[in-house]
Amino acid sequence: MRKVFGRPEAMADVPMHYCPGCTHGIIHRLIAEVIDELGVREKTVGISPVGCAVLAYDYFNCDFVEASHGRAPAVATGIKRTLPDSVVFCYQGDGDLASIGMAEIVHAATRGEKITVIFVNNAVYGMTGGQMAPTTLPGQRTTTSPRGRDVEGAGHPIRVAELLSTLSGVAYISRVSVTGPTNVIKAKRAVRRAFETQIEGKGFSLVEFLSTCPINWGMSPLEAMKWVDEKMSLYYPLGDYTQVQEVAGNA
Amino acid sequence: MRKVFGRPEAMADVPMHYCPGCTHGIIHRLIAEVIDELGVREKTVGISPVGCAVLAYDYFNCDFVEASHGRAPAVATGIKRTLPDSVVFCYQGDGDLASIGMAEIVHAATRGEKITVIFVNNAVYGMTGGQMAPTTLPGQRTTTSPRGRDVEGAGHPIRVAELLSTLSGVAYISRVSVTGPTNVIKAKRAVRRAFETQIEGKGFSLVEFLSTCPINWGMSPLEAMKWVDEKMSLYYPLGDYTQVQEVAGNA
Amino acid sequence: MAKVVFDEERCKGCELCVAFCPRNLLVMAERFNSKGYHPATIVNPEECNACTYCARMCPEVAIEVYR
Amino acid sequence: MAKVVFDEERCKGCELCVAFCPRNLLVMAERFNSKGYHPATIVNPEECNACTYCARMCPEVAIEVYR
Amino acid sequence: MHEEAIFAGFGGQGIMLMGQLLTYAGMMEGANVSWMPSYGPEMRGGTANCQVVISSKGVSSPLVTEPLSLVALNKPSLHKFAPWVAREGLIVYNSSLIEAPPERRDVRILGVPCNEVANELGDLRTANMVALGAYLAITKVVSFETVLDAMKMVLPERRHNLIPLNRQALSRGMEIASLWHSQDPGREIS
Amino acid sequence: MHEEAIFAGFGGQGIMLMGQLLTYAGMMEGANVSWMPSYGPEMRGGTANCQVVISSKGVSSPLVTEPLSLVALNKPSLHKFAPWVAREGLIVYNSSLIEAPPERRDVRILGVPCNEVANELGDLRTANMVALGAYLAITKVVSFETVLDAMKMVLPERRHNLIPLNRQALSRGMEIASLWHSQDPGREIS
Amino acid sequence: MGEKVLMKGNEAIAEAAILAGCRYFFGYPITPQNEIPEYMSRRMPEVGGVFLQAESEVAGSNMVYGAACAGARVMTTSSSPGISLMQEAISYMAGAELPCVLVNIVRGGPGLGGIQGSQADYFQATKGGGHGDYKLIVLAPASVQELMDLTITAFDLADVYRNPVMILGDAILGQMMEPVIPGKREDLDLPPKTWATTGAKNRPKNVITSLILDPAKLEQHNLNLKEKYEKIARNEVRYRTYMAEDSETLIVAYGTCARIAQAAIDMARERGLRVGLFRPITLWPFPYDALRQTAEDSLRVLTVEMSLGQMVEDVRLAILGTKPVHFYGRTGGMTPTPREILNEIERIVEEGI
Amino acid sequence: MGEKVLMKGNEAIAEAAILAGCRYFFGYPITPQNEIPEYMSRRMPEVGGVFLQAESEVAGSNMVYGAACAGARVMTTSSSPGISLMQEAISYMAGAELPCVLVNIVRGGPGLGGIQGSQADYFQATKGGGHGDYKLIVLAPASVQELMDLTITAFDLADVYRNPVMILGDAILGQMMEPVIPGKREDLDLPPKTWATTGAKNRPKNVITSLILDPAKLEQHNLNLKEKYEKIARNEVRYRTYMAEDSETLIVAYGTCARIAQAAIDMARERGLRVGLFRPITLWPFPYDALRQTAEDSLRVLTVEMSLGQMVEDVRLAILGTKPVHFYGRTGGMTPTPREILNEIERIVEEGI
Ligand SMILES: Cc1ncc(C[n+]2csc(CCOP(=O)(O)OP(=O)(O)O)c2C)c(N)n1
Ligand SMILES: Cc1ncc(C[n+]2csc(CCOP(=O)(O)OP(=O)(O)O)c2C)c(N)n1
Ligand code: SF4
Ligand code: SF4
Ligand code: SF4
Ligand code: SF4
Ligand code: SF4
Ligand code: SF4
Ligand SMILES: [Mg+2]
Ligand SMILES: [Mg+2]
Repeated sequence: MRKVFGRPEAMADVPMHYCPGCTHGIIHRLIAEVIDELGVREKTVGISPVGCAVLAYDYFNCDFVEASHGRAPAVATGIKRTLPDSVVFCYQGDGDLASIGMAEIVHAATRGEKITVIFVNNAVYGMTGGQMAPTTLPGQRTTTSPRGRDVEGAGHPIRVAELLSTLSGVAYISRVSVTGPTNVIKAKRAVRRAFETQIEGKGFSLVEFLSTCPINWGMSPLEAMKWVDEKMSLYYPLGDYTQVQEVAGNA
Repeated sequence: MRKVFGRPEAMADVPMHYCPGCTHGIIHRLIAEVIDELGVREKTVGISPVGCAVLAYDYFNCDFVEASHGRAPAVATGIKRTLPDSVVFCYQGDGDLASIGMAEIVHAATRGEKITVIFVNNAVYGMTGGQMAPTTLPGQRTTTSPRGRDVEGAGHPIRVAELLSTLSGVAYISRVSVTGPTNVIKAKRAVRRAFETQIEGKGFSLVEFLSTCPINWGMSPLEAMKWVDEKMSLYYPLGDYTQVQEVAGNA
Repeated sequence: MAKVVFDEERCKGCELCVAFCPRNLLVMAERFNSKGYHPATIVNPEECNACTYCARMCPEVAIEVYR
Repeated sequence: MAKVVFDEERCKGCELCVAFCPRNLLVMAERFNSKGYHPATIVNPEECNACTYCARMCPEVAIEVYR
Repeated sequence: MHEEAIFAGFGGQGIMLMGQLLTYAGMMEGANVSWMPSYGPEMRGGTANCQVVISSKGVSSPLVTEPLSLVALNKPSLHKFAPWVAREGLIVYNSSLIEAPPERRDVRILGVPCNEVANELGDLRTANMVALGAYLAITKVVSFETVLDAMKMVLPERRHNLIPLNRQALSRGMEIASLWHSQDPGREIS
Repeated sequence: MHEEAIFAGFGGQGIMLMGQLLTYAGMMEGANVSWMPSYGPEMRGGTANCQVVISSKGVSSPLVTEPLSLVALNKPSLHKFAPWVAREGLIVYNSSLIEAPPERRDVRILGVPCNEVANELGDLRTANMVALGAYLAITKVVSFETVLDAMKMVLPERRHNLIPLNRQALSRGMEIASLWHSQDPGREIS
Repeated sequence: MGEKVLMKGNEAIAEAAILAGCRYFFGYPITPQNEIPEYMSRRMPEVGGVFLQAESEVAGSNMVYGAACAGARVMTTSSSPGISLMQEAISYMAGAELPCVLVNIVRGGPGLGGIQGSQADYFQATKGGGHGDYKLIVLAPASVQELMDLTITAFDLADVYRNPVMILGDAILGQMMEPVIPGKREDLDLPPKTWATTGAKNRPKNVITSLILDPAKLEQHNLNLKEKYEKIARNEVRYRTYMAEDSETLIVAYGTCARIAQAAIDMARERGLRVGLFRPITLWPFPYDALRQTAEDSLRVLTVEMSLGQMVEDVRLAILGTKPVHFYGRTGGMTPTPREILNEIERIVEEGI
Repeated sequence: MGEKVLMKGNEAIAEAAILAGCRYFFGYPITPQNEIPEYMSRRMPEVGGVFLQAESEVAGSNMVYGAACAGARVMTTSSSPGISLMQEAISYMAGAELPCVLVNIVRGGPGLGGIQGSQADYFQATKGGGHGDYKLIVLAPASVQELMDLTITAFDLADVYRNPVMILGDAILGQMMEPVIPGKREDLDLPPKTWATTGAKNRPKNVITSLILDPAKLEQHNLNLKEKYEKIARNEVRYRTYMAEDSETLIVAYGTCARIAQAAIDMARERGLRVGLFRPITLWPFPYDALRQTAEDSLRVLTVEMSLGQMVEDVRLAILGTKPVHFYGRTGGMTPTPREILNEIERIVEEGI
């Protein structure tokens, strides 16, 4: 019998620390598969965020750097500028990328840094225990929005894919989810396109994953996936967001 | 004879330190006129940036705070949250707002902070001697892009009005210039609308000024204005940029 | 002929594989693994067509599929 | 009747008022002010119609207009 | 009266609550108390422990490095903390998840099948209360009633419906411990 | 040989260049040298000065706090630095922009109408060279030729077309100074 | 005097701030102090205050700057890496003389480090992690009750001296629970905030800045600050001693370490060793004189820290070579045990050093 | 040995970096060091290197982190407020043992302050402005030639010890011009960067992190760092003296202040006063022993700084009360003059203190 599905080579054979049903693990696997398929494991450098995925460096079989909170795009820039032939990817959560790291991601994108960013939007700060994230939905309860996010005081959730796609340096942006086998397969295609975009030297690429945080959402893993489909995907529509054309002003 | 034009009350009667022909002075005057017209001088708090306008606090007859480089929107947030009835405006340069302060402006905008930001885009770091700004045009020579800005390495200029207008908290954004009496009059209208937006509690407002830096551009003040009209306004179209409708993804 | 192999020690009992097997072949075992989780397991292995859905949905990469 | 008044000590000689006076009434004076700038001045004051263009373009707010 | 105890187990086993109940009860009974949590290096599903001091004297160090009692709900924490226990101290361990008892012969050891008992009660989450009950029956640091009172303080209002079940679990733990007669160090039941 | 000089004026008057030319020339003639700029509190159009040390000994402090010479191209800087000048030192000032000479009687003072002369030469920007010429004629710290050589080093290639004009301005300054015979402290011409 | 309640250290800080009249909280989550923003997010709306989760520590500290400008009693809290990000704002606030309270619940470093308690940010807090000549008032509580009481004090000190005040705790203090009696705000005659930028109504405009381009004026500003710091150093030094009177070996420790040292001292006394404790409560101003006097009759000093030796430099500066100053430390989130400290005491006593 | 050229201090740093093989520069403009990024923007493309203007100091220092991970010789430069913003990244780089060179051309603080030269960031540089137990190697040049030479040295020290190295200059040093002979990179046997994350080709993967959640391991990491720091302290202490042999009054000063002090010493010697200079070149490791020995026969020590007194604490720690340690300082961008220092010398000599 032939193995038709198993652990990709770029993924380390160690247990992961994620909570049961957390989709960080699925996303890891997709990246590792793409690295394998593109045959770039030996020239890939990953950058892990501060967030639940901080230990990602343990889970991939490639070189890895741990960045300070939010600064992965700057660290990636330093690496990629030094090693232009390498394949550099950042793995970032929504707190990491869209809150503290907003300046760094906008500037990496506008510079057209030839890096790939895997952006894991789970609408919450997972690692620190479920505080509000910049992507927390209106009305969503978290440990720092105990009455539900009130956009009047706490602001509106940020649509990262849309925001970044206004920038000229961006070559590829897509938003995907992993709420079922079909979406997982689509998501992988996006990751692959993002890596290819980098390798072809076209510019900045990013894949935004709608991901789950069952533990902090207080849901079962399956309920969490449903919530992504029924709630998150409405606010954060799936699809490709490659560069939006000039937004013209009326003079 | 009746005075039909003179110094507004909200503007201090002191000489300014700006270079000859620099349009920072015109922009100051417009703000002061609007403050006078709205009758809010006594409840206005201005925030000056680190940049050529750092001494703006000397030039207005209202309370003023000097913020650290790029953090004016955060400082403004602190003030406005403490004094919800005050009128708070930030005066920021392009280095201040679009480079080091990118995270703060994006988040103030997405929170819908009820503040007004006067964003002075002169395509260069004026105060520090003409280095490249995030808004420096492709090919433009500066002291840190001595061969002209090469978007391949130095990245693309950021269109701040367009970028921010994707965010839900934004109530009013406009881009204006002061390259002639008509534009000056239009610009003032935009400033007025921005302040009104704040006073009416509608959310975040910003006016992007295309401004000149004759000294660092190596041009006469008049040439500089022509350059704004002929070059900058092409890359940065004038007009209103209130919130762009949902950028839909194709799922 | 198809086979799914579970790494029971890696399983965290999240039940996602169970939920996404189009043929409803998977269940959670009564037993605990050493972490204290009930591992997922297959009930009618002969009916599996190696569609890999279970494996693709497993966050722990705890499932191998053979054909 | 209209009048423009220049605060010559404030003038930095940028020439913007000169450029934007629709009636071309302004010129730069030969003399220096104490900062070393040639201040702007009006040549045919009687022709001024108090359009305020000069004043609106003056970055130094050095021009007052009366009517 | 002076007790220094460590409660330890997996992240999700309700370790912190055990310690908090004891601490609160101690305070309600007029003792000086402190409670100190510590999470293992792993973020999720790792080990967690809390350290409790209850004393009629003042509490100087809140850190318990030579516990008089250890309640261990999983294997890694038993391994980690068993050697810390003071001579003649007490170890209560969860025999549902730990096959072999600790190897020390100079302390009192009691294995309690917490998970099984909790499962019997219909809610695995009460395993911690079973262990706490056993611990209380032996040490008598605070009374059963005070612990129940403490529960009302510690659990948020919306969780008060769980109190009867927890009470049952505590009692079951106490019963099991009372079956254990010997005070001999090294003696154990399972 | 030991010279400590301050050159001062408005931001745009080419103050730094004066000092740099002197410093470069000093180095070319084998002396130890240092050049230290200082910008006033104002960012634009404010005062600026540079401090030059040229010495056959080593240069310890690059700061000039008791200058042997002062070249002042505007009023604020004359006011600021005139009191610093060492007794019997030299003050060269720009009489085009400064009506009243400094009030010290224990130093040598020379007023040079730099702006007028520069205007005559057709380029106001050469006012600094007029002043430098006058300073050199009196102090003879370095030779005229070396300064011209230094100009080739200091000015960027694309500005070398300005050298003839600057040379003229330097000469005019020297001429003016040579009309000034007296070495008496306090004596001045304008 | 309220009833005793069992509280986490972090919650005690949060509640104390509210008791002290703090109605503005800006902060960014970080372990091990998340209970503070979480508590504030629940409580602030109840008391009519503002809780705002900032986008970062940089932004949060600048929101504090803004709120302080507007005259608010305002606080932010974080842990080591987050505090490092605030260094520019801290220098600005000290420079602009803005009252505010900063809390650092220190964790193991450097870098991302770990999340267990540490005291390795002493230098940063006391010597100046930011640029320029400035000082924070730094308070080091050693119990949950003190976390509560000193937090209240911190707000008053900030207002009295127009200076940022930092509470330097650690993960242990922040996470532990102890009974506390809710503190009360003292009725102080605080100076009115006439300098605040609240709108120039019926008064000349107020300007808050730390930019002073004229170096002579900037120096004068620094000298004024220095004078203020000297006044604080004269008036606000705080410390406690424990069995120090007859001690031959004087332990110097603060915060959690002082608690542990106290246990070690009890053990040592049982063994007949004359050991005492000097516990600085203000880390800045450091109680140099009090320590020197307390140590007068001791034979030796032993500094115990959860770091590789930072406060020990201040201890040396106090003792100035008049007797041996030893150091015992654990770092990276490890805590010394009472027994370890006892062993160290016994070792130096035996060796007579 | 090249020909003498007249160079600005800032340009000497930039050119020295290129001579040292630095091919990666990330930085953000700030006065008074803009000549460095400007020079780099011209020169780097000429030598096949990378100049990138970062969006901020936070980003710039993290780009340095990334480039250092990738094995680059890399540098960033800034001035006081910008350096404060780098404190988190600095702590991370020290924690992850990444070699890099950081330059602080100090200006007057605190806050936005001014743009004239200052030495008030000494504490930040030497004690740790960031969080945790870590040390930077801190070099203090006093001339443009030394700016050049020590910059080259800095890159080597960084690589040899896998540690960030900071050059602590000030606006005066950065802005002044002096003749320099272009330096040369020594032929050192530098350890190969086998740890760098350059792609896991033909070797196991490399991981660079400062996260160590197990406190015992984090402590061990800190102890390893400590061992390294002790080695550096043994091997790399640098200082110079001037007329110190017979001095009754020993001045301790670094950088610009040392230059000015030297002028004052010349004046004092002319007046028959026996005054000498001890000039630390490594501020960390501070030359405690050398200073103690040099001061052995002096009656008193006078520390001169452009601050309100920071290095003087290290001087006190070296002298430990064995003789008076005086302090004279100007701050906020003011510089002491030789005459002021002379007056101070005369005063303390006359008063016999
Ligand atoms: C400078 C700094 N600030 C804050 C933290 C604390 N912190 C760790 S992870 C995290 C947020 C994680 O959320 P996210 O990026 O959404 O990742 P997730 O855990 O949800 O995958 C925070 C705030 C830190 N380590 N460093
Ligand atoms: C943290 C910090 N970084 C850098 C600087 C130096 N700096 C002062 S102003 C400025 C940029 C000014 O440019 P811009 O914001 O475009 O304003 P402009 O002067 O052009 O009006 C910079 C980088 C600083 N003061 N603080
Ligand atoms: S906390 Fe949330 S994001 Fe983090 S591992 Fe658990 S489920 Fe996943
Ligand atoms: S440098 Fe440019 S922006 Fe600044 S004052 Fe001068 S002209 Fe205006
Ligand atoms: S491979 Fe497909 S059919 Fe087989 S068990 Fe998995 S999901 Fe079910
Ligand atoms: S998906 Fe994986 S972890 Fe989840 S139950 Fe199935 S095998 Fe176990
Ligand atoms: S008011 Fe109008 S017409 Fe009169 S001088 Fe000014 S621009 Fe010319
Ligand atoms: S516009 Fe104003 S500053 Fe410019 S020349 Fe006219 S009066 Fe003078
Ligand atoms: Mg998240
Ligand atoms: Mg600008």
